[in-house]
Amino acid sequence: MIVSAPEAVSAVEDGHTVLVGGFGMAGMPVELIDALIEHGAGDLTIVSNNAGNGDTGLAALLAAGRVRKVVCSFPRQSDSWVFDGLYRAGQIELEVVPQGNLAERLRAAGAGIGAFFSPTGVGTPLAEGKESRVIDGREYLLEYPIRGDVALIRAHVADKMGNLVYRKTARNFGPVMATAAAVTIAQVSRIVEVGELDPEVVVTPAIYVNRLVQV
Amino acid sequence: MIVSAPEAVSAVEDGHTVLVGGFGMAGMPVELIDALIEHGAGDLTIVSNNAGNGDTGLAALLAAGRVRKVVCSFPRQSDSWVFDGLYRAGQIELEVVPQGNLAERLRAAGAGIGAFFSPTGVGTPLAEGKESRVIDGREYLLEYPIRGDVALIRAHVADKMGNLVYRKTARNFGPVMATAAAVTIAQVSRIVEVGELDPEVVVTPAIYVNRLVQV
Amino acid sequence: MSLSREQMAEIVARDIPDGAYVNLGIGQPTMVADYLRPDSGVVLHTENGMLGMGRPAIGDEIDPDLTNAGKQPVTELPGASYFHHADSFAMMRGGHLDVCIMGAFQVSARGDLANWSTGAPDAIPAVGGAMDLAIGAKQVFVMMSLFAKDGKPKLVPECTYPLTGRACVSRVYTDVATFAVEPDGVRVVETFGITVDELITRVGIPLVPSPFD
Amino acid sequence: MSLSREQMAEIVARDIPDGAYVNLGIGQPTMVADYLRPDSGVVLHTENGMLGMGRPAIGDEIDPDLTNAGKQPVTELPGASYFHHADSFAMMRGGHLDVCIMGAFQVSARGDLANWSTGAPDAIPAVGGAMDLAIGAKQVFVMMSLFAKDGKPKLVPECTYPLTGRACVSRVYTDVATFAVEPDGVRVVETFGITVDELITRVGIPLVPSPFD
Repeated sequence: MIVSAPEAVSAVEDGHTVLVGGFGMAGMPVELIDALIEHGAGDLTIVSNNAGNGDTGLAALLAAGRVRKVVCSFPRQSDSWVFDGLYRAGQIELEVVPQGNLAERLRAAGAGIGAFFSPTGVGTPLAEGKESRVIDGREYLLEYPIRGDVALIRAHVADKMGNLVYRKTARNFGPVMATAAAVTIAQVSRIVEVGELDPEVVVTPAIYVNRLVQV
Repeated sequence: MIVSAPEAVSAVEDGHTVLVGGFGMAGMPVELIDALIEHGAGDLTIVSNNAGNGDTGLAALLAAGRVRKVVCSFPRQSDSWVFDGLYRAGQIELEVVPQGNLAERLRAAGAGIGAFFSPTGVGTPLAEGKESRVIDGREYLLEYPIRGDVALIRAHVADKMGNLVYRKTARNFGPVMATAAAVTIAQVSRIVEVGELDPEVVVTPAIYVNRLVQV
Repeated sequence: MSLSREQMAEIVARDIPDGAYVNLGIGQPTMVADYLRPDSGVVLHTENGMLGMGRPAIGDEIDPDLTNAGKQPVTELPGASYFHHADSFAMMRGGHLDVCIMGAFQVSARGDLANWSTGAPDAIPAVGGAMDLAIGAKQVFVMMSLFAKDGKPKLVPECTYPLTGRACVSRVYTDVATFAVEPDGVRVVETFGITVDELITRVGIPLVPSPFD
Repeated sequence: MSLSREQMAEIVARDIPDGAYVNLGIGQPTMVADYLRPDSGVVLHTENGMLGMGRPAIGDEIDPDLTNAGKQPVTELPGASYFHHADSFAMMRGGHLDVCIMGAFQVSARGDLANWSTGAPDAIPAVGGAMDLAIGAKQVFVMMSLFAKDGKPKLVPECTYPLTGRACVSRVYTDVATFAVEPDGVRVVETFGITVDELITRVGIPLVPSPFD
């Protein structure tokens, strides 16, 4: 369960879909991404809210040419020059997903839901090609789960079984991504003994966590 | 926000759908149900995991002839004689919903999901009349949200804004039902000042709670 | 006199009911927070998983784990709660927020909103939470200047920019007038340094004058 | 000699991998917990919102807020966690539990499960979490006597009782034999006081003898 970052990310293989937690830098598993760059797996699909900032973390993974496709809600930020350059050069695919659909599609993957009707995006260009249906007088679009081969997330404290608690708005995508991947790797600031976390406050139960890295 | 039980349940009107928390007696809002019996509203649809035990609580509401229909996963228990009698006499309608679909349909109502494809119940008598679809090689049934006019739930501690924490397995349906009703009424053992609950451990944010009753 | 951005924020704040749960999006609408009365009981939601967001964090208060939707450091108020992204957007999509306030490129006569893309061929599409917010809140308030830099009105018969949401806007707060989008048309609620006649002339859609004018 | 209920529980416990996440349903399968090694690392899930469920509560330990799926008071182990019903069933339906153990009226040759209703015309239908468990866990183990009181086998070509789930059972533990439901048929894993030939004669479905027999 408790391993080094390089050992943890060795689960990632060429062609994998990797879910990466974080909203901007809050909750971003920076050390795991660095280890993934070292690891060298390529042809990846990255599912994350953003598409990298500055020259480190996700942006460095993109710059290293390891990413075939990005699935995110908001790739365009003031410091997203790495993604911008690759996208304009036609060197990376992009699937833009409204943030709420992104979160709900990840949850659906973890919850065994085959598909769901969402009201988000109806009447917009992002509705193109999607099945729509009117239910109870309101129009919805059919949305499918997004599953990951591996999830890289950041939490605050773990116990040695893998139960996780998060910190403030760094919680964001971590708990849903943890449920949506075949292998979930969490980097945490602290690992405590089993029994030290109050069972009432555990946010991600250990069943969803495969590897822990303390950074 | 903080009211007496009779004042709280005055939100229930004849013909309403009332969501009632609890799994057996754990999390059952007994005092609110007693107040609802006193209140006198009838022709109700009750959505709850069970259909009453013994002669008190939900069973008493049923015995008083206030309930037209029960939506639940498990009406038949060793001490469910009140429901059994009404059902066999043709005096109450029953919709049996697998427990996971019940929870997920309530969540869908709270989350603005129009409908979802669930793998539960495929090939069983409960699939009759439901739309089915094969997605990625697996068969699913289309399930619709269950909305309540009023939810009656039991939590452990509330702050004066309505933020809630629960206790052990008494949490069960409370958090999902709180999101699924137009008016949510929570009975709690203790009400504390705003700021006394740690924001990291709030399970039901105050936005979902309309009335608090301390019992 | 037309309104400054601060004055617009003040007017929007005045129209938020006490005790409302409100999402301020990113950019200009976040200024509304500065004009909410401390005793109003208004609770701010941020899409990245929080109710009870406080003012921007300064100095030692800055915590990289506590930001708003614009990724700026903020503070936490008593009675706050944190939740994950699926729960945060379920709260939106499920219609639990009373008011959401957003900027816009265009709003149509029936309340269609366009605020995520100018449709420029070389633009990188990026929608964030805008489409979820547009269809999720009980009321969507838009804050924008009424006229673009080229003088064209941004309140239009039909949006020419790609939509964010259909028939979702209930109020439009601009520098020269406030509008209510109602079933029978767009009503002028209040004007600032412009006459209703001039508004009608410059905005290319039929306007219903306020009954109080 | 055929097995007692206790012996059946012991045999099932032996087949649960160390560290597995397991749901024991209600009734007879809950006896399996008594035979798990304390150091096995097996974590028990209960559908009413808990991982890390401990043994039944006695005396002062009894807490009405802490029960199992059969509504009996239980205890909490270190490393436990609580969650609401939608999360609990998402955990099941999403395929995160390694093993679920249930009783049955009938299991068919291709692993169909019937355990919620005898289909009697006057029966009150009640399904609880059985249909969700049947399709949710990675492996579904059934515990039952192989023959009904009238002598009829409960392992059948096609279930005559209403189904709980289709092709979901992977192992069937009975008092006289253990079976594995596999793509090429039902394999006899182990027998207790009965010969494979007698099993083949009394059970009306083709049986694949174990390669180790």
